[in-house]
Amino acid sequence: MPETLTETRPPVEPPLPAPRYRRLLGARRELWAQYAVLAFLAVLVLAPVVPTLIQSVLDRPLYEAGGIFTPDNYVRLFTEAGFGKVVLNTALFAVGTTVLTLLIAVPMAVLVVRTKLPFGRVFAGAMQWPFFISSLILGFGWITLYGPAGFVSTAVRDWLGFVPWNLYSIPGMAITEAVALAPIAYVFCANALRKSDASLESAAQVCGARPLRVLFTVVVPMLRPPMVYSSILVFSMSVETLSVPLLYGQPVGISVFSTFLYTNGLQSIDPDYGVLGAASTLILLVTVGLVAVQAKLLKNAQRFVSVRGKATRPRRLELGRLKWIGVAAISVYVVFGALLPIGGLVFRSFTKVFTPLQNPFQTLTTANYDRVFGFAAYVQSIWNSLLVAGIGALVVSFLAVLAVLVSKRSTFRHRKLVEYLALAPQAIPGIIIGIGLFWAFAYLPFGLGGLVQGTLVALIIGFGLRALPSGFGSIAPSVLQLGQELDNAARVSGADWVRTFTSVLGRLLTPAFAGAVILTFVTMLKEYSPAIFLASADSNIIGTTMLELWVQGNTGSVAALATVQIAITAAFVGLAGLLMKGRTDA
Amino acid sequence: MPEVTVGQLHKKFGSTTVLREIDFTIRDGEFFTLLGPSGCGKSTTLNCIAGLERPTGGRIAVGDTVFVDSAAGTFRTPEERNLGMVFQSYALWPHLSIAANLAVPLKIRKTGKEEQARRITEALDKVGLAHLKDRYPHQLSGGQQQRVALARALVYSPSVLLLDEPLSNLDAKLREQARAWLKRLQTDLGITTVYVTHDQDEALALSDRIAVLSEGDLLQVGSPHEIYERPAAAAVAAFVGRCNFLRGKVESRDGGRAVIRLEAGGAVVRVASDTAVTAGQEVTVAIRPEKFEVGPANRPADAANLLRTQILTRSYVGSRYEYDVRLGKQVVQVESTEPGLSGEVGLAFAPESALLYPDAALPSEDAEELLTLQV
Amino acid sequence: MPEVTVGQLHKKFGSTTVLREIDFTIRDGEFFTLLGPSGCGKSTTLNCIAGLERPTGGRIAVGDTVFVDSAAGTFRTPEERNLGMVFQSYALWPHLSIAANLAVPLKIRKTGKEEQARRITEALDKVGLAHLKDRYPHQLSGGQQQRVALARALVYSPSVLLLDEPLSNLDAKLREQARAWLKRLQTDLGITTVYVTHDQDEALALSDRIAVLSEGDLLQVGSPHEIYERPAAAAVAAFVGRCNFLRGKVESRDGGRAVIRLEAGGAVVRVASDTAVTAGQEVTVAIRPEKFEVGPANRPADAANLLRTQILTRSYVGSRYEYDVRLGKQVVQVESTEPGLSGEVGLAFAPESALLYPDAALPSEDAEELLTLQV
Amino acid sequence: GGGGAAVEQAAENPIAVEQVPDYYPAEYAQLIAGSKAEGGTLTIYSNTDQENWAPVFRDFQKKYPWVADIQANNLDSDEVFQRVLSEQATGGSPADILVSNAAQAWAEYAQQPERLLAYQSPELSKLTDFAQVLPNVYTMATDPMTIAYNTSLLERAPESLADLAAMARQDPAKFQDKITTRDVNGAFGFTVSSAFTQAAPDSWADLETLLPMARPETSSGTQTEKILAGEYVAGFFISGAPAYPVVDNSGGLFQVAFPKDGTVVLPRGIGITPKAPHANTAKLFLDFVLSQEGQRAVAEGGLTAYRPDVTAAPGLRTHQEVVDAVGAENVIVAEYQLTPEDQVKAFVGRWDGLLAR
Ligand SMILES: Nc1ncnc2c1ncn2[C@@H]1O[C@H](COP(=O)(O)OP(=O)(O)OP(=O)(O)O)[C@@H](O)[C@H]1O
Ligand SMILES: Nc1ncnc2c1ncn2[C@@H]1O[C@H](COP(=O)(O)OP(=O)(O)OP(=O)(O)O)[C@@H](O)[C@H]1O
Ligand SMILES: [Mg+2]
Ligand SMILES: [Mg+2]
Repeated sequence: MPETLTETRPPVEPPLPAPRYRRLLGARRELWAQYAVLAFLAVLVLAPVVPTLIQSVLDRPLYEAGGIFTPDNYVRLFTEAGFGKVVLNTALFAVGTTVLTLLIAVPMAVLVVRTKLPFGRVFAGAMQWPFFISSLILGFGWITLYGPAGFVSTAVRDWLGFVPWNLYSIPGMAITEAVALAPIAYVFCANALRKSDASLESAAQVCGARPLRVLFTVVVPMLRPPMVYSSILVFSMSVETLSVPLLYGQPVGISVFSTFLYTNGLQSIDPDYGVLGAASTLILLVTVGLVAVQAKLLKNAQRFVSVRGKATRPRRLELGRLKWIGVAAISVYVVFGALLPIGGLVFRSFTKVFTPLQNPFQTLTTANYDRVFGFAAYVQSIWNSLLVAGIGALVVSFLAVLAVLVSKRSTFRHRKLVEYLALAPQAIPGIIIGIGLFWAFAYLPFGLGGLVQGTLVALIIGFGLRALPSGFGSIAPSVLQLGQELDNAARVSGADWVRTFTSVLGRLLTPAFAGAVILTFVTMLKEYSPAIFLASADSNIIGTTMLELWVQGNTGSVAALATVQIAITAAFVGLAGLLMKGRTDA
Repeated sequence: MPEVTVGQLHKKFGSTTVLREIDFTIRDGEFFTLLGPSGCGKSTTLNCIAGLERPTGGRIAVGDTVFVDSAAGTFRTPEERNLGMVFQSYALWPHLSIAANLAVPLKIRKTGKEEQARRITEALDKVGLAHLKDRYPHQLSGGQQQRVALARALVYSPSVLLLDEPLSNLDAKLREQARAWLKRLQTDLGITTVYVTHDQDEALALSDRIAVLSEGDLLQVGSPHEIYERPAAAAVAAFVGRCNFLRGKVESRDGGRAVIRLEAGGAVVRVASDTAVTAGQEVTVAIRPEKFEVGPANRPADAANLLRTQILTRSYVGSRYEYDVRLGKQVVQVESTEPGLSGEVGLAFAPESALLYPDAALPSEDAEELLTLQV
Repeated sequence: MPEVTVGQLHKKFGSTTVLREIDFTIRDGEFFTLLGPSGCGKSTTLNCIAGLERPTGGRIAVGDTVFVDSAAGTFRTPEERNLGMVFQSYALWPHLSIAANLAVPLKIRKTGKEEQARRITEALDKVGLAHLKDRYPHQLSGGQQQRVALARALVYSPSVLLLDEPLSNLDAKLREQARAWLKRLQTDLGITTVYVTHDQDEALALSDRIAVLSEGDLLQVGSPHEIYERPAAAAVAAFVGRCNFLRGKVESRDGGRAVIRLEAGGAVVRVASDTAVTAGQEVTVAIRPEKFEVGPANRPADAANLLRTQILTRSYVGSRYEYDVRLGKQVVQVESTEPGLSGEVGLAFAPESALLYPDAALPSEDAEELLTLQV
Repeated sequence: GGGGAAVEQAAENPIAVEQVPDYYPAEYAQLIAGSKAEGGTLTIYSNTDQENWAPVFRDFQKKYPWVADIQANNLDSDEVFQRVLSEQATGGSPADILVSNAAQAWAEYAQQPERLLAYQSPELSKLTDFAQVLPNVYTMATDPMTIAYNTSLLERAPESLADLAAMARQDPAKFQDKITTRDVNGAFGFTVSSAFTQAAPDSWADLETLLPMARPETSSGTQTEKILAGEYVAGFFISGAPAYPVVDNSGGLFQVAFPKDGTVVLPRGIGITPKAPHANTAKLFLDFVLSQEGQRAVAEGGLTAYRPDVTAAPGLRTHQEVVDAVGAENVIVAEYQLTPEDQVKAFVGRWDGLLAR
């Protein structure tokens, strides 16, 4: 039975001893690390939520002593004049936005990823531009073009005698918001499409299906998971977005949840914090509910994944003449949706006044920039934005990596909880994060709050919290692409959990990390809603300064700042793109 | 080198039980294989030994160091077990050169520089790849990667070597050669080895002993020869080597033989059996294709057991022929060196060369469907 | 049913040539296999026939309808070719039930409702899965999915059936049974079939004829028996069935035989060869493991060619044993039914049972490394 | 918006360094000494824009050079108070001075005791009657509510609300949805609008014409921009401060007029917090802002100075201009008093009822 028929055994090496790892209070260090992550996330996420919940059942502002618990706020909220209308508007707006977003994103994703398209690469990039601009800026841009007295509108009026659209309406708001959010849905669908097994389409073709048929019988149905996921995301984003409803809706009396919060919270004659809390809680509930819905819709997701055999090279479908329709559609989206408005904005920033009634070239000026760069406070706000976005992006991405590793790559008992916590902020509107954190800081022990309150740290925390989910979302897939066996191998060869990811696999995580940094940087650079409560004179950021300037009527400077912000974003993304390319080639 | 003892190993994922009371002992220096169809729990068992999975119950020890003992609540993490492991996908770290890959476990063990260098070259020599030490994994062929993975598992001369389907990513041809090579290497090193595969040829060819698993149960542990010639259960016979299963009813016994009327074709056969079967009992007769002796259909039936069949298809398998023949509605597989058979043939077999299983055991649903004729 | 003619087929991807002047004709109703190592161009060939790839040059016709003719510039898109194809990943549409999957091609062909129903049940019956028509792909086992894929390819009774490694996702055991089943099905239907695999056993067992590809070249087309017994090139011998390659130098010729001194071990052997080899020429002698006759080392050498070797390892492969023996620095594989061999043995072989190749052809780098001993 | 400075540069503002006017009390020296002791920092919570502050700070620091660091938090009009209250509630607030033009919020804030530092400014005698809008709350500047209009769409300047209404009646199509006013749900809008209707009750008639054609906006910025763009033909109750620079920039395209039937003037209140960390400096600042030098700086910053002895000049706006334009009797100074809940509801109800939405 022993098969050693030739006795040529080399001297057996002495086995090296297994490495020893110190334990803290009997627990391995990875456990400490994992609990630390959990605790940190828990605190971070609960900080804004808890005060909001408390406020919602308190009969007076949190800061006034002797508050009594009462349901009155909810009663008042629901009996509030026109609250029903607000809910209805919000629903219409959110649903409209979601539908439009999908209508834009899905076909484009299919066209760009799955079919032979002229300038395919260009479009792939262009599709994502709107994402880099805050919908505040996009809103401005759109008004200057498509508003009742916008350039395009007046042009059209001169031509047709009337303007066939009305921007200041729920559809108008929805379209603008949809254009701003489409990139998100697009990215989800595009990734799914890139992953999908090409032989599914080949099979359809061999069965006799023409390209269009292939698209509709095979490609599109497979997109359900990304569609569901992104629509949930878009829906909750449009429920909480402030800028577009404020710019479009307010004048014509269309108020939605966010404007309701804004006017009742910040602007009203005497702000009713109770109602504010109640409304916030309501939004929280809605968004949380949505997440549940999503889970339900994606229950048997296997129905949308195919058995993968040997990796099949994706083959792009040849649409023939139809492709030009696609090209046209995408061009319209990119040009009219993003390019023109941004162009208009940039142009605006170089003129004193910008109106169809007067040739803007008469009033060319750099005064707007002089003002922006002339006042320390404004320059400061640009630096602040850079600081917040820069530091924030690094910190958040790092945190996200940790969260992903714990939730996806450990045997930690509470790993699912970690994931939920990391994704939870998605369901917390920015304003609420602002208000909530404001109180949270106020209640920090030993006046620690005083140190944080109104400083950049506060903003980094607030914005970071907002950006955490997208960071997590961008890292998780690339970590999951690293075979589990890679870390198993490290474990078996003697690295403990911590060491596995610090020394052995660290380098493999860097691309994912870098990707997350870019994404979070961009999101944090354009973020502003939490700052409305968290910022102070010396911690103003581009977003708040823009609002401020806008309120004062320095629209030119607003445009100038917007231009600066876009420039920064473009530069950063471009640079990062180059670096990343360098990486992946290596 | 120590021996590996696995006792009452039990593993649940959530509510589904994946391993049920697995017991076996791997002798020092033995090449021990876990064999079973996909999903039967092989990798889980191996991962429990490696410490990558935490068993729900049971005990695992190497020599006298206890790795897991659910009773005593002891559990050693993988990094504390000092084992070598090779994964199906090799799991080489793509960002590290071959040498660097091998260096990692040594660095972790704080080995001196030259000691490191020595061990690395030695390990790479063993697998005949010393000349590629500065390449990166993606610059190697599958076969070479697989050997590097092995070298990385050996470089710190662990006490036990664990292999999870290390060959299954190689293409058919290379797999055979790699198999023979691996066998020689292990024989030379004499390191205790636990090997996981679902390929029975591999298992037979490589192993000193084989443990056959099925749906979380340990069916049989034995030498390849035992497993093949005296499978303890129909499932084993079905999985190891090809085997025909003929259902039937016991009519009577004479001496050490049972007289059985077969369902398919209705012939009466005699099968040697030590297991006590009683008249009227449902049984399964298992016969391997090469145990049949093919001859003319019209032959004095008294000689031995004889089945009348028609030839369906013939396939050439290199130096031998495989025939699918029809027995009633069932397909029976027969091996023969005769190329030209066709039409009616008689299959003879000796009572001793057939196996008898009391339960009406049958192959998988899939196999069942594949072996019954529609027309 | 028509025959498939492939002429001067040529395919480049960018600058790399993947297929070089491939020529073959598949007879009506034939089971034709494209065999070759991974990356040799099998799938590409198949895709060219299916229309999924556009050949850079050459001509493909089924019967008298021309699919591609680079000269005439004709090209039919896949959907215009009315072929049936099964992919390695089965490519079942996961969001559609089995019945719905089969319905798609019929709907495209505007078949009536009851006609559809009839064909679907029929096709599913053929593969024995009629009872699962309402399930979704993910609710089926791999084997079942594979058969559904086949049913979908057959449901619109295409003129030719194309299969790209349809079995390679099944686990070893099931693959064997599915193989036999597939063979029977094809014989029943008698549909012209083109089959792609890198598994030589599969190719041998299934095919009426095999085309062996290597790196884009067509090496040999022939029946399994021809391919196995008279491989046209060393590469073929190496790839189909196991084979030992012994390098040597021609010393002289006597009659139809060449006298060759082997590099490994230095023995002189006689090999029958019709190919003209001249003294002093480098050659390779190829001998299959089962062609050796194992006996005591000290035996009258005059009898036949005799190689003196030591046994390295033995493996049991079910009813037979495989020995690795050492000849000089080289490992030679031998098959024998004798269990107990060890130490010095002599391998005898008849001049006719060895093959002679003028070029010093050798197996892949990998195989080379695996077959030379370090010590 | 203090773009004004950007256009016509006002003359240098002469500052008497560390010199206070002779009518200041003798003990004022101690105040100055005390301020020096406080280490030259000052924190202001205001809803006033950096550009408006810039000249004020410049000159204040020129006058009292040791005040090196002035932090002016720019907050939303009521946020000023919410912020300071919540900070006081949760351990001290850094704020020394509060500046806001939110009359209601001021009133509500000041109605509780202990919320302002009691201080009598020596400048009070030199100022107009509305210099002190509440006990210890002084007027830093005034802001006239104008009718702003787009000259390319409106051939002649509307004299008054009545005039505008008349135009609207003549050509409703032209004015429908093309008039803007301030949203009265917001503090600012409410204050000015209600002040106007209280002072000129019979103007409701005109409002009944105008409001159905009007769209409420939440910020002056939006209003001026949209009037400029031609989205609105005209707007009333447009805050002067932001409007002036647009007038200067627009090259005549955008103009403002003070309604003759009543120009609401909204005082910008300034007060010192009770536990001000730098109480002395705060007092110096308060007095400076009210002083002639200070008012001059205020005007230079783009706000409207109301101190009689500050005279208008290019780039310097004064309250006197308004008075001259519409006559003292038609100047309505919004009062800092808390309107009861029900009155607010009633007014907002009536107003919004008239709006087209
Ligand atoms: N993490 C897990 N959670 C739930 N079920 C699991 C998990 N890992 C494995 N299983 C289940 O346990 C069973 C055994 O898995 P295991 O990987 O050990 O099978 P295997 O014998 O290795 O199969 P293969 O040959 O395909 O690797 C399978 O049914 C599998 O679905
Ligand atoms: N779209 C493509 N672009 C570039 N190279 C390709 C493409 N498709 C195939 N190749 C190359 O052509 C060669 C043959 O590919 P093919 O898929 O035909 O091999 P194969 O014989 O099917 O291998 P396998 O058995 O792994 O499927 C491979 O080297 C492959 O890298
Ligand atoms: Mg496994
Ligand atoms: Mg292939």
